[in-house]
Amino acid sequence: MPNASASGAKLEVRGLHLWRGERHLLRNVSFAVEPGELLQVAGPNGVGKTSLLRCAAGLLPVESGEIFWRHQPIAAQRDTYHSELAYLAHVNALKVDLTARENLLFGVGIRRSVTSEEIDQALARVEIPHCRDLPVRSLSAGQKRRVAIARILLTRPALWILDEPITNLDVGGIALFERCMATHLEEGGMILTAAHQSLLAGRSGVRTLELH
Amino acid sequence: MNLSEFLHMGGYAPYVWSCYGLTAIVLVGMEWAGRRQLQLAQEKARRRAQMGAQMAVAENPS
Amino acid sequence: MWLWFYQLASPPHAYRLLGLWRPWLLWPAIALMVIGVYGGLVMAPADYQQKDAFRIIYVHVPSASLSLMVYVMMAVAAAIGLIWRMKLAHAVAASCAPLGAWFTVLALVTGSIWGKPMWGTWWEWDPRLTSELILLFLYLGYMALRASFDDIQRADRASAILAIVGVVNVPIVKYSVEWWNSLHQGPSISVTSKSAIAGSMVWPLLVLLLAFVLYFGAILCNRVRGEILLRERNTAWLAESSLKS
Amino acid sequence: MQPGVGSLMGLVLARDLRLAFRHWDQVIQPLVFFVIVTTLFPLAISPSLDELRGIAPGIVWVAAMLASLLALESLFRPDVDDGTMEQWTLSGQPLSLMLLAKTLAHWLLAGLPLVIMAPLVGYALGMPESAWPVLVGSLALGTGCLSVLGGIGAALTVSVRRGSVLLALLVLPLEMPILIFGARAVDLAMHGESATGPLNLLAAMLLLFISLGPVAMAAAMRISVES
Repeated sequence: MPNASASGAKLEVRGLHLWRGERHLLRNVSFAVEPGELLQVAGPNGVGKTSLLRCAAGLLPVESGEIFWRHQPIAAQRDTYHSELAYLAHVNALKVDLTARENLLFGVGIRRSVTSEEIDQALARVEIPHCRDLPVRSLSAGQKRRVAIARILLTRPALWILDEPITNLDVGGIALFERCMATHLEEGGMILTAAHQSLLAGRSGVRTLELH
Repeated sequence: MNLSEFLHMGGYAPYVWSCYGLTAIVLVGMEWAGRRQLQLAQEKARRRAQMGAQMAVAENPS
Repeated sequence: MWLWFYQLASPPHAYRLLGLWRPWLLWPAIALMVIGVYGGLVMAPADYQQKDAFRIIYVHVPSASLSLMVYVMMAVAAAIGLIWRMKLAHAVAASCAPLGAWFTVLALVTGSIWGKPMWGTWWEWDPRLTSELILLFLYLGYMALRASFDDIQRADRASAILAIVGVVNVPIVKYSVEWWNSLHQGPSISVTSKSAIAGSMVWPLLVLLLAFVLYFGAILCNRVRGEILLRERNTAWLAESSLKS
Repeated sequence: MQPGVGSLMGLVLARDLRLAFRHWDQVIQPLVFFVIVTTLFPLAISPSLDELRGIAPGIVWVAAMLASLLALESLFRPDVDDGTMEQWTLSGQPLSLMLLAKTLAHWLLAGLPLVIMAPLVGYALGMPESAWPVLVGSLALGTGCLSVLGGIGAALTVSVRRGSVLLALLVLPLEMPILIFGARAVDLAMHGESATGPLNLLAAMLLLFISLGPVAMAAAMRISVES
């Protein structure tokens, strides 16, 4: 149960500007994500969706503008902010030489102690229990994406920042992931995502931010 | 201390004058390079400012 | 004091200030240089051992001291830039590197030219020359790392870390080279045993050292102004500010 | 309930050792490189042990430095390329300690084998057995320093194209004092003199680098992981 509903968990970005070389990539971007809300960043390729997400996650330093978590700038509380956040990038961040179980054991273990049963449950929930002891190298792209999603489920963070989360997922995978996102929102979690297809369309608390 | 003795430097003329000559060259070179680098930066900055101005006009021509 | 510190951080203000200070550094530096060179070449008596060859000290020692001073200044500016996120400090660190490298090259070449009459060879693994050579490698490494990043902000922060790690290692390098050299042939006669120099020999050295520092300051003003412009997004203020160098 | 510092570093160490044992061939490459480099010198200089004996410490130490430099390539690059390092920087855990544990694992795999192999190589270069303890001691401390200093360089250059040449340019000048003290210690031991001086200095430098190095490594890694 993510402790998002605790004291005013909220992600807020105000007046974010970012340049890439000479190009003024992000111009005065502002938004807020409250518990139970999903904000989808939309826009053509190269408009800066990934950069916006990386700034929100505190990976990319911001030249001007502020980012607040629980009403405090993230720069002042980087580690506590990161411990309540999970970031899913284009790459799955898995070691291909380790098995799915080992990847989850080490990947989640550095953030919170996790037992083998929890790993099995998570793998079952993303419908790839049979991949438990297979080296990730032998898994398909969709299966690797599911292991990455299992890692997010296991760390149980309050805020999910997902960059193109459903790439390589088949129809069943997309439906499954939308169910996971829905339960996360119901439990008071927050999601900031960048994707081309609209996710959880029509659900309450789902908003879109158009970048141009 | 006439000129030729001075230039002779007690027999070490080549060493002394090559050092002083080299130092002069490097010091003047530093000044010239610094000045040129500033001019290049100024031109680049001015061009960027004009480009910015044009884009601003293009975006809200009111 | 803090107002001044923050005022300096605003680029147009810093840009203008550096432009104003520059003449006050450049002309005194040139005047002192003329006096120092005259003192060193004409007024100072010849050294009883090295005769006139010792006059090379008046250019070798200032550039050697500058090469080290500039590296330390670069590391301090880098640390300030990293800790307080001040672009101006990173601009100063970026401007210091090439100047410091040139002073190191100057110290190395004048040192080895000086070695020929004194030691009979162009290159001698003398502790001072060896640590000067390693210092040059540190400068080249710093500039190479800075050049390998496209984004200026990342280049600033990455090279700042290297400058800080480097400055921590400079005393270690100096001590280990001294220790390494002293084992082989005993403590060699120091090239500039200050105590042995008569008064009239010392003042030109101090004058030239000050001249070099001021001259370095003058060139630094120009380079930092250039670096400020490279880091500034909106340089509209550049148009109306008077563009005299 | 976040894992404590000890279990965090233990996890990182266990992961890296497990990964390494799955690729045993890659682990012994620095060791093979070390032996090959030391065999170059007799071919280049002369087969007679008397001539080689004089420069044996230098040969072993330069070869160890180059081998550790070569091994640095595999320290951070795989993790940065597959995105694992990005997850570490976002874990909310002290990155400097995780990178220190990773450097320790790297030392166990690339540094320790050199230390164990060194007496054999020294013997082949005419080094007397009496110098072996100091050789092993100085290399143990020295390769530790080389790993940490090299780790800082690797963290700075991991995201740079053609970073490996730059890495050598950054790291070798900083490692020269280690070479001076290390080779000197073995040289003194070969002449029967006590080498405690340089060995203590090497130990002091190791402590300095282990305490300050990881902070610089973490700061450098956060910059490299940005883009």
